[in-house]
Amino acid sequence: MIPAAFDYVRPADIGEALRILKEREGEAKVLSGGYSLLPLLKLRLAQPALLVDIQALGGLDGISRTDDDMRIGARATHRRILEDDGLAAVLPIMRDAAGGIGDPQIRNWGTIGGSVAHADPAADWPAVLQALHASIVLRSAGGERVVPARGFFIDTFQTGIEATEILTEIRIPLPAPRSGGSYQKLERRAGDFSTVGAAVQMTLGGDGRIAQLGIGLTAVGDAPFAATHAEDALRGAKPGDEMFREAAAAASRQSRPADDSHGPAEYKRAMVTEMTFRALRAAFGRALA
Amino acid sequence: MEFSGAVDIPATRDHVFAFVTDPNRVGACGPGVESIEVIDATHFRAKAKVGVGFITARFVVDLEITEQRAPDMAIIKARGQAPGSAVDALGRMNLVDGAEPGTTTMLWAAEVNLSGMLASVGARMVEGTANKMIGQAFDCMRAKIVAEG
Amino acid sequence: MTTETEPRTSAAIGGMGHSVKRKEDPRFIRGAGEYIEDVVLPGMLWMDIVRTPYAHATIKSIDASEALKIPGVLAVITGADLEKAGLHWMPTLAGDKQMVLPTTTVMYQAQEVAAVVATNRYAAADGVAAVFVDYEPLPVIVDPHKSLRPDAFVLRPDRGPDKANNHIWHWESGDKAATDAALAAAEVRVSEDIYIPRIHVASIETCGCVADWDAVRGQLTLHMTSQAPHAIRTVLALVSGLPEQNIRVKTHDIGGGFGGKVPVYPGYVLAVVASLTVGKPVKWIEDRSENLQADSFARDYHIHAELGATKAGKITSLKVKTIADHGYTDAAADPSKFPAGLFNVITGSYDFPNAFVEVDGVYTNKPPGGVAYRCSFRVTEAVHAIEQMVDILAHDIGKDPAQLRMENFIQPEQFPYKTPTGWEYDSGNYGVALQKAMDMIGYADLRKEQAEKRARGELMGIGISSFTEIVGAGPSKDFDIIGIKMFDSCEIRVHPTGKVTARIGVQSQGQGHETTFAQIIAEELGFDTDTAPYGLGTYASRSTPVAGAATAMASRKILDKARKIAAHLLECAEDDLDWEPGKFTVKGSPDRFKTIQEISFAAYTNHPQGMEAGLEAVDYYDPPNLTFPFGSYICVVDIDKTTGQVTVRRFVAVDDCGNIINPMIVDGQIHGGLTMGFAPALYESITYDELGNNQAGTFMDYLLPTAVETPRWETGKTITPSPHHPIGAKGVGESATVGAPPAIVNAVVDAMWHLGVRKIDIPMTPQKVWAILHEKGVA
Amino acid sequence: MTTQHVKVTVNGEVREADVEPRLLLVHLLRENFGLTGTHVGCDTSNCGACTVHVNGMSAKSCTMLAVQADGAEVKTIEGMANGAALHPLQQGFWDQHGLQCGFCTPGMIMQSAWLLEQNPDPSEDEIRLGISGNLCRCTGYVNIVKAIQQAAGELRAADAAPVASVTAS
Repeated sequence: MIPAAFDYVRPADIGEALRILKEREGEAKVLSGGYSLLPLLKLRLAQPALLVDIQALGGLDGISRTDDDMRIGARATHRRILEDDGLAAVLPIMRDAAGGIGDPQIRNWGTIGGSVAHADPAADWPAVLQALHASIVLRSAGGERVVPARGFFIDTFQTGIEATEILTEIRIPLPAPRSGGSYQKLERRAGDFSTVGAAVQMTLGGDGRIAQLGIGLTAVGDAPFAATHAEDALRGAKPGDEMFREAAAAASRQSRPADDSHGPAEYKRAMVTEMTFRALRAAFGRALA
Repeated sequence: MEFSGAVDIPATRDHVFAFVTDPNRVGACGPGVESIEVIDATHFRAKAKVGVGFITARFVVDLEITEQRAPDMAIIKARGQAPGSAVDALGRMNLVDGAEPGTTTMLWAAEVNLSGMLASVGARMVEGTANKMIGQAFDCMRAKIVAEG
Repeated sequence: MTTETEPRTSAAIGGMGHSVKRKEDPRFIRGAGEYIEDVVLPGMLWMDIVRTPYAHATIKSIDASEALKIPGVLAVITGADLEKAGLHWMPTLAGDKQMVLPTTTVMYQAQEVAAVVATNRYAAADGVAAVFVDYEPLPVIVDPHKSLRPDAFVLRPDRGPDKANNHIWHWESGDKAATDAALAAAEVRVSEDIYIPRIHVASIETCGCVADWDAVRGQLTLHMTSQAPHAIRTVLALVSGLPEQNIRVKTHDIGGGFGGKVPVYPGYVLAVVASLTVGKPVKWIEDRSENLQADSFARDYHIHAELGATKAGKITSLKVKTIADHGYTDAAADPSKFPAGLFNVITGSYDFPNAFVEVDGVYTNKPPGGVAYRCSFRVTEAVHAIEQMVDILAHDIGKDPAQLRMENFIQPEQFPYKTPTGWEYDSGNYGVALQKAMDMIGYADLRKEQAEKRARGELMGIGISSFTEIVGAGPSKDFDIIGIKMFDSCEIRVHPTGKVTARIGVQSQGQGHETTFAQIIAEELGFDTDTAPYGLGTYASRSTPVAGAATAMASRKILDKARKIAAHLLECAEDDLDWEPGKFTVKGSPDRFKTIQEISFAAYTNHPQGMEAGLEAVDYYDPPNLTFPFGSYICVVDIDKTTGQVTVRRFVAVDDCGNIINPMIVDGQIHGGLTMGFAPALYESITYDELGNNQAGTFMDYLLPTAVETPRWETGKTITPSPHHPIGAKGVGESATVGAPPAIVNAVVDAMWHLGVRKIDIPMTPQKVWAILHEKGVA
Repeated sequence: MTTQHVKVTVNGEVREADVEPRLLLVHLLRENFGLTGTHVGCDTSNCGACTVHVNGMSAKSCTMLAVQADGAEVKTIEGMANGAALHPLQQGFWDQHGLQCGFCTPGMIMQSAWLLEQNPDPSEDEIRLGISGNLCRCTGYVNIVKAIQQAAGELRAADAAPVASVTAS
């Protein structure tokens, strides 16, 4: 499999990259790790005229903490996220998700920004960012804008990124005390895309009830989405298996899976229930710990 | 894959029928259509760039109105070919008077078959995408007919 | 029968029974193997192939004008071009015919439609994308049952008015009347439909070749990755009209074959045509999607089996009716007299008098089927059926499946044993192998654990498979492929310095022939060797049973002559000499001896008067019978009720492949075979939608197991030498692929039997298992 | 067609080529540089036969462009042995019969080498997860795991040995 021809540039700084994107608006495609994009280029399902490789752009691959949030550079690889103990201590869900993506080589090179911008409905990060109420930082020649992850994923392979923008950072609000999260992924085999993935981030209030909650689902809609019905059912509720089961069923009802080689829609809906239940339980366990 | 639906259009059946059987007018509503070539009254060839997000394929689409009865119904056959992939569609459209005088309800049904590479590797995104494209096409037709007045 | 043997030779000689490290490995571990894609010839061009998106369509026109404008694109070859030279059809090994390129109609998705020749692979790929083919789609048949209906359209009108339907052949074996009578009289009858889907060998190296036509010498050299270079040469000669001696087929290192590199694919012929057309070497390497969509497939057997037995569990009869889906042409590589291969070995390891098997081959709009997947000629399909049927019978009458097998096995004293479908099993000792497997896995304790778990609502299952394989095709009275007898040969030449060259007729695809054939010679003669190929190819695990025997027999001819020379050198009678690997010693005088090296030198310098100089021999081995390796496998699975996921917790494999040449290599073959049995049981299958689109055209959907899922295989051996084989060996490369799937299926069914589940077809995907559990109200 | 100049340090040696931007790294290595030990098995980054190290990280060279590797250090199977002395992983694969057809072996060895750099004493589970991006069709992985375990032991022993004795050997 051979890609169709394209041009390639590797700008040295973000200003240059943004200038090129502006000049070649609509023809240029940002290249990060390449593990999502290259298979599509080789299948000739994508034929951009120009690839803008952002590997030389400095300062985009760090993981840092501010008073309010965790900031993950768009070029942070899955492996870097997997191995960051500080991040895992605050947001163990990030380690859950990073460890399940692809295989070691893919984790070495694939980046969170690349995956988020690519917006494959079966990719794991988008659902996790729904659960975490994360924000996405987009830079253009005109400046920077910060958009919520909820609403960012418009459709299959479509996001709110403009053709002249580069995704530079993911921001995740620091969880309050008594918080926990979990990502539960069902795959057919190691390294496979998710059949279903469920991301849950939960914060318990002083009364032991669920104070804050986010649930994101992978691979059961045209785009990853937040299971808002389940969230509504649980917010303010007393956590427990029965409640979790009900909420998981609500998540399942809200999902819109398609039949494919991972299974028929009926199976996937049942798996949404199961994976969401597991994630709720695990998140609750972590919130208590 | 089978799709169907109904669209209410604030125009007469004659007007709607004339629009949807005129390639130069309806053509622009085809998903990703870049050019239309009219071969004869019932045969057209379109070039279209179809896809989702940045995933696209360029198709050469041959269209044929295989049956028509103005201003009630028409059947259109389409065959699109791209390297390694092909799409075949059979669309049937029935026009009935709408609830309001001077309006039309278009009842449509389409059978879409995808062959080749897209069907093999793209199955998980095809149905949703096709559904959306069809929806967009009808929205477009409605808007254009309204705009024509 | 024994369970272990002491090597007869020293470790320094490294004959049979030694785990000699492989001679071929140093090049592989350094990245210095030479696979087909590594072959680069001066001036070499690249070919890429235009393929149809439609599974069945008329070609209205092909427009190559845009492709020819692309820099680097030199030629586009279509079916019309081939038709002018009569090259558009070629014979298959099964006596059917296959298109090289279609002239009017494409028959399956991804079939070759045109070939683009260019100066490099990137330009060739661009050329492929620029060829515009105008198709008119036709109706598609993917279901062989529909294909057999009287109102079905005829897929292959080219076969003429006499064969105006989609039925290819009918084949049967056994006594129908006696079987019907026995079934009618049976106290217990069990019947099931068992489907074995299409699967693909998917060796990690895809197929490809470099065709090199030398117009000056009139010589065609085809470099390729093929298990059967000689069959390829014959087909090329038939298609091209070139005399066979002007065609040289050169194989290189083969990156896995498993049967998928036996057939002649259109791409090979196209590369040859391209080289003839442009006068330069042309390379064609298929990509993975082409490999998964267009190469020949295995299995696709729709089996209906019925078993009769007494209430006590004594099997009395078996009747099997099967539809074999061969795609649009029968391109199977079975021996010509066996269109359904050795499928009638389906009576398995059991002693009962009545059996009848029939198989019907059918055309559909799919690529050619019927090639092996690491299995001898449909034996996997047979074992899959009988081993499941035996388990179902056991469950139905409430008897432990191990016990039922023990009570029905052919007993050791019954060998040679004539089966009701005509095979003569040379040897076997099935009960001992099963008992060993049960002991290794702790069978009784597992059954206890299962009962406890079941009481708690957990799903755990234990599955057994006690298979009999049949390998070593074969005796030339029965076995040929397009007329070529399936004997194999070995030519051994001992050089004056005591170095040995052996030329054998089989092609290694990773089994370590360079090593094991050297070991046979070491065993027989006491020295190390190098080998090079000549013969019909490796399929059906026939290397050791046939070429290995030839090697031993040629060695023995050499030994006979060596003895004469030794007697001459030691000035004694031949009868006064004792042989041990490596030297002849005068009886009673341990200090009077000649080493094989000394004898080798003398063979050229000091041989007896009147004896021809040199030390060499050729043997064409025509086996008197096949060999019948066997084994018993036990598998333990746990099923996650909520997701339908099956986990193989343990898997014990006890194999009996007779005398073992290299234990390390044998274990490696078994591990690999088990994994290729595990894969289709749980993961792999090629399915088609109703338009004939292949739904598993990349490794994203055709799921080869990784190291994570693959069970940690536990292996054991029993040794029952083949009585008619010169070294008592049988062949082992495929046994595990044959034996493993039913053990896994039986374990999964065993886990769910109490819920009313009688059977489940492979692959047992989570969604399939979940759907069953859901239907039973458990998930 | 436009070409771009790339300069890559392969197995310690600086190599240069003018390439189309779409050229895959694996083709640069195999066809421009003649390093055919790196193989292509699947095209969709599933099989790992094309695994090499780029800047010390294991990568699938069929899913990377040559131009992306411009300026990088690349290590391939051809760079693993030190003259006649095999790398412990190469020795391990040979000793433990960790290969049959040998086609996946270079990628498998390169991925294992990266794994052992990250984790010198992996458990069997960690080894199996560590090579989950590399498919083998022949061996059933049992002997591959053993080969990696053998090499891990050898590499640890070499690390633990006093420096003097290493240089003396």
